[in-house]
Amino acid sequence: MMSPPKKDNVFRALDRKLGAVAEFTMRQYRTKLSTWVILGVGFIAIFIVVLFYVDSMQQEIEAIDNDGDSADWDGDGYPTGQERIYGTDPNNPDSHPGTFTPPIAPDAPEKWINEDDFDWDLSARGDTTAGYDDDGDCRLADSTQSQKDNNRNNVECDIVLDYNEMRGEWSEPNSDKLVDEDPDEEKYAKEAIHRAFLLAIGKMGFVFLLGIFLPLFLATGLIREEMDNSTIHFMLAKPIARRDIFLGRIVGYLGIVWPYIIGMGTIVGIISGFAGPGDGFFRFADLGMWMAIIFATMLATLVYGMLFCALGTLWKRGIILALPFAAWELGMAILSFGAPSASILRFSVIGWSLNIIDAASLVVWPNMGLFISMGMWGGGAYNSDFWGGTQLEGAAALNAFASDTGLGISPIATIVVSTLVLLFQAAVLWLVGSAIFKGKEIE
Amino acid sequence: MSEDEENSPQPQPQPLAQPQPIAAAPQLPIPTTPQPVQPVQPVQQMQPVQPVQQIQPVQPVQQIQPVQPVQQIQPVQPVQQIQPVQPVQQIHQVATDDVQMATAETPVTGQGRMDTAWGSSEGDEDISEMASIGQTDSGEIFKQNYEPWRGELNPRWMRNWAILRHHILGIFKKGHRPWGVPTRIFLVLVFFASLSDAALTLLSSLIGDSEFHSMWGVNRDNLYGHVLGFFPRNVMYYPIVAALLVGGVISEDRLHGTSALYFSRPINRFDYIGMKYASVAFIQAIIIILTLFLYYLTEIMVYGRGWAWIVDTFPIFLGALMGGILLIITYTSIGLALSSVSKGKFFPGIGLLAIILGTKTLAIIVKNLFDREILYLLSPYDCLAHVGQTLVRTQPTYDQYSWTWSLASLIVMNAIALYVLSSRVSSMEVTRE
Amino acid sequence: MERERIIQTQGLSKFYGPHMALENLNLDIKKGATGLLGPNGAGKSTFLKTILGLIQATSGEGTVLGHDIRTEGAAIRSRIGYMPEYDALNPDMDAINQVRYSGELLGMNPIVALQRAHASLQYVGLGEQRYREIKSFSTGMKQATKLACAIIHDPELIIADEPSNGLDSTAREFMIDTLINTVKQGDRSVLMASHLMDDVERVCDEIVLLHKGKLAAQGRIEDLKAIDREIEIHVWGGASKLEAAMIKRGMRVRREGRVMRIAHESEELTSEILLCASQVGAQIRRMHEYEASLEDLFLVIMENLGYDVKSSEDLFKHPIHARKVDAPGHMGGGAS
Amino acid sequence: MMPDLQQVGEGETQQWAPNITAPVVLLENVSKSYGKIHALSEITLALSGGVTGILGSNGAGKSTLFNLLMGKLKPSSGSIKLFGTDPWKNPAPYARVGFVPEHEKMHDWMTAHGFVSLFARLNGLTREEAKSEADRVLNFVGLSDVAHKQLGRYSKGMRQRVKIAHALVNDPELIVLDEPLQGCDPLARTTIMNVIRELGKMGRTVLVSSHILHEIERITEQIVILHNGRLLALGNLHSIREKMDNIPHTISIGCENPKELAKDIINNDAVYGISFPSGDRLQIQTHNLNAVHRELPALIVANGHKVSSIDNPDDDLESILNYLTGGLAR
Repeated sequence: MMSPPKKDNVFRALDRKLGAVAEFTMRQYRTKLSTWVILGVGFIAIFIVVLFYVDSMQQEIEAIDNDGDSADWDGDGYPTGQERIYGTDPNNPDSHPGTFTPPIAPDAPEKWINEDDFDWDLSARGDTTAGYDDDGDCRLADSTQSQKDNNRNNVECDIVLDYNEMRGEWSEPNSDKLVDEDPDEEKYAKEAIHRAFLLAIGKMGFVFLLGIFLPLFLATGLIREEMDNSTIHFMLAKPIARRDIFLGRIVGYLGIVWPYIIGMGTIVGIISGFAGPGDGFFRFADLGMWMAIIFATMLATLVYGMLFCALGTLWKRGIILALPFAAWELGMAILSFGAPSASILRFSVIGWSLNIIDAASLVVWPNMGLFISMGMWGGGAYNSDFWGGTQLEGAAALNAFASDTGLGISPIATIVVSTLVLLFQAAVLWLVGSAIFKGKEIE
Repeated sequence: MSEDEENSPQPQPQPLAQPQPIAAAPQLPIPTTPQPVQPVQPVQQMQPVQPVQQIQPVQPVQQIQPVQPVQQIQPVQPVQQIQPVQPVQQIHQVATDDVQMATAETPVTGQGRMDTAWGSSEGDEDISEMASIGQTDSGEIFKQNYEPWRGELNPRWMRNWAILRHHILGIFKKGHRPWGVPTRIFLVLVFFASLSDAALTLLSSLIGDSEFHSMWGVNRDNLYGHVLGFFPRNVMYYPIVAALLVGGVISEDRLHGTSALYFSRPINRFDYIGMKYASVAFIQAIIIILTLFLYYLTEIMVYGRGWAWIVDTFPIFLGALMGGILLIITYTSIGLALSSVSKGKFFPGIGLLAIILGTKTLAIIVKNLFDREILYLLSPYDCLAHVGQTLVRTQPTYDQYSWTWSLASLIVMNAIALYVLSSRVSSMEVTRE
Repeated sequence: MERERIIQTQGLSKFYGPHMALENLNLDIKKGATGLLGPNGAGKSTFLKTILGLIQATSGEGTVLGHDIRTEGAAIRSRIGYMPEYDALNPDMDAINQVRYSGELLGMNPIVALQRAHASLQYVGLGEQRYREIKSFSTGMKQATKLACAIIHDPELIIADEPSNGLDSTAREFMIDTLINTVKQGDRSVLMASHLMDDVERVCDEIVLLHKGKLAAQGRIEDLKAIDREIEIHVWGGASKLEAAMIKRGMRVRREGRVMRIAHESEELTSEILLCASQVGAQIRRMHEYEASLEDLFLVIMENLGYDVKSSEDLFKHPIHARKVDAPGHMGGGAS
Repeated sequence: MMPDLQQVGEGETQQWAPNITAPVVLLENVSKSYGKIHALSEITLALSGGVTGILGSNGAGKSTLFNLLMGKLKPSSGSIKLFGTDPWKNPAPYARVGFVPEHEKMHDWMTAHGFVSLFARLNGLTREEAKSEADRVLNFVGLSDVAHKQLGRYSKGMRQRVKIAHALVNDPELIVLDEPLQGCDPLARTTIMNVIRELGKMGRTVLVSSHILHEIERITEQIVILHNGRLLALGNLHSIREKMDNIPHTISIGCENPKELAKDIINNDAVYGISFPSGDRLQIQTHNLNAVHRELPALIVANGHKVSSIDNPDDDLESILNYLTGGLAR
């Protein structure tokens, strides 16, 4: 009376039990107010940061005359830098290039601000020299050889960059006097803030905040709430293995969380791509970073989802069990900024997830370390700012959020290894969680 | 429908219909002493003997009147008008006493003799009364006595007072709203911790060290600090106190259905919200405001401050008081709004902490990354601090921004919270569709 | 004797958007016990909420105990006792305190409320258990506590929503007895919504039957019942033969398993039944005049409204897909 | 690791080993205790086909029994077999089981149709099949016109009917109904009772529990009585009553002339007591109900008595339960 059942392909098969559980879970989330509250809070939190990022990108950063040569100390109308180039005495009002024949017109002081920007080959690694004296005040003809070569590397007017393999970082640049001493703050700061923002929002915003709190609030109750509401009875009385219920619930949860993360990442990525500094109208190079951030967050939500769902299954107050984990992961996240190679990080989830982002940042911005030390050096201490440092704006923030991968292997390998480890963690937690669920007596 | 269930006395037509008791099928346990006594007898659950003190003490005079009981003892007849008193069980009481007296001859304890003596000395009237009504139905057993009650119900303020009392007294003793034990312990701890500045003031007066006193005595910074400042209080104490308190206040009514208990009584939604709000705020006030008073009082007492000093410092004190009140109002509004949108007691508590601490964290990130201040607008705590600093006139943290923005932000937060609260409470159900 | 009316409505209607919950309801409920019946979703809850003054009727008016339901909701609610269908008790409180608090919420002062709480708990049979926490209570005890909460202020009208639902037979019996006692001895009115017709029949004299927000029937139970006389017999062995024999003798027989009902047409019916039984050798274990119950009444009314009882034929009318996939083939599953 | 693609409901701890001859439900010496509390002790039971009423007061162990059957609890000792397979950690047998839990909570946000089709899909149907199945069962329980309303807006009885619909969606062999009639209106109640009865007649195994003994009596005569976790009796309720021969049976006969009838009846050996509670009523005490009833019609007809009613007042579930549980399960 009935046609023989169609042969099941994978899709028809998935359309049944597992698919049904996953679809059910997604629809359940959609109808819950708390889901939207949590997702909305995440959205608002991320977007407040984005707002400030965009604002800071629009802001003018005041150009500082780091070496003080735009000032006209003697009041003859010629900035110090111009006088120095022409060999007149900057402190003598009677000595200025206007006395030359033909007289040389005085430069506008602005010309002597940010006039000696960085000229570093950022692909360098190991002992190398860089830098070019754009304004020519180092290469003055009347300077002696030793004046031109303070760092005694037998190259006039250069900067020695020394990469310390042991510590894995660049040591303080050893510069000849008056080389690259008046960098363009705005150019550096925007780039640095942009990078710092990407790293900060990727690591703290996405991987930590979204990656832990979304699972904490959404996944802990996946099984537990059903058990508490005793609605699980309906599902358990059907021919579906509890392991599959567990998996189906997680898949449904990911069906809500992953699109959310991808959407958020894409939107923030596009905004930052347009708003970010650079010559082009869009920073295509950063897309790699955003892919890494989204990918790392997806993996983090997967692993934490499994973990918190298992904890929720284990005990009625699973969220109490989950909170110490969240605290531990926060500690690990903070630790990873300072000591990315600490072996204790290998026992966390966030350590591996952040590794992916760090590795991606090294791929996208290959000379991150040099870039940071450039900003920390900031042109030498000739005209220190108010606090006595020469650090450029943004360098400290970038320094705080950037870190090495910590595995000691190439960035691509780091991404692969971290991904595999996270997937392995997820699989183990799935087995553990479904074993707990399977052995649970439910009244 | 199989129509052929034949003469088999078994009702089930299908072959496997009968349960098959397998090997170890149990013997039918036949009760050894069957008791075909009238089984449907709810009597034993009822206490026929009413404790004397339960009798309405309202108009005891009328109870002696022998006439009324006679017409009331008719057990079947529905009493037309409710009699002000209920002599029914009064009579009944006498009757049972009498029966007990007659049958209980065995006990020879002193107590028994006393009972007998008591019964005989005062029994004359009762027996005569019994006799007069006994003809109607002396053998009547009252399973249940419906006790009418003719008291007056107090007006609205009394009902509201009941809600308030129920919630506040629950902190101190059993029988009222059951607050969790951790909550109560934490409240006590915070109360004493909040008294630490009063204690240190006391200590400084005992030592007589003026430097010590300048650290802990009453001054602008310390008054501000008592309410809003100092690290453990602003992050740990008061937000957690608020979180613990608001947790289940409304959400548990929803969870347990006890909202029906309120709304099926003459309590309107406004009173319900208002009293819940007031009780939560009051408990917080005990901790924050009361300790502030005690602190101020300690200073006056132990240093013998005169009127001049009081007049000098009173504006500061008032400022701190206002700050505290603002704090209580804000935390309560936000917390109750969260409580009204959820069903458990964890979500509102964690949510309140997340709002207070989360906005702070977010603002710190923004400050570090972009060097912009948004705390004074975003975080409830920092808004309060900003306004509080202005009220107490201490050194403001956000001196480049006007405190009115913070105040406006506070008002917006409260308004949103109260709107959520009222709209959610007005949709709470009594019955279910 | 005209008894006083406690609930009256005229043209009461309530719409939720386009959905009509109550339509033009004219009710007249008198003092005493009244059953509020209706199939699931008939609008009983809406009706109860309306007369409690908790929701505003779209149109129409009504009074409860002389108070207008549109304006005097609070006054109504302080004179009635409402016993909700769902759990409405704080599981962490003692029964005595819960009941006392419910009295205080009405405006009783705490001392009086405590006395009344003792009395009402005693009355509902929880005298011994009143100091126990409610979470340790069984369903029956919870229901009793809810009733105690409702009667603490000795209301003139008790509205009980499904008071006996989910109770085992002991508790149910007691709940029904208590309600009867409240009406008979206490001279109070009870409006009882229930699906258990036996209980309604025992407690109530009158019923109101709602259907889709409209009044389907109202009146005394006895008056409403059809007087279709039948003899019901329970047969042990040889039921089919007996049935055949009786039909042969011209009796009208309805049969359900071992139970048969025969239309009571002649005075000699019982003798004829016994004669048939003796001929075919069937045992008649029971034989009595069958009295229509409230449940029959309900079904008849619903049948008149176009709803009937379904049978398994309706269930298996259409092909069933489930058979295809239900179990491994060797279990008889697989293809149907 | 892969999801159950074959839809055979493979066993997780043991292979699916069907045994067609095995009883549908088989419990052997099953005990279940929580700490000190013995919820069930030494239950042995085999059921195949037909409707069985599970009786017992609150706390008698009915819910524990159902939870054990549905694999939610692990028996402390003994073995449970559904279709010859242990259900603990093994969902395979549920392909042929429908279960109506007692709990009232449901997914309030779902529509009835969504709810039923979800569980049809969990039974291994595809989306389309599940939809048509859901239509079928919802139509049957009389909810098709409100099938797309949210469950949260349903009344208790409607929810109960949705639960029953969801249990019937896979056309189960074994149907377990825990308090199925709670909150249903008489129409639904009668429909559900009819269906239970008819499913039983079709050879399906149906387990029903209810607090309301009349309902059980209307559905089935085959009962299992649990009390304090023990099995007190099982089988046909009339047979059980007859086995309780230390409690005399009473037959109450209403007739015009009871004294005359008594004279005729006293000759029957099985009768050992006769009383006249009222002028038109005769009560016979006997140990052998069968023997008396076999003679009774002929005797009445032969002697021309006018009998208006015959009754066995203590041959009903309530009395049996009462006798067996010593008056505790009234």
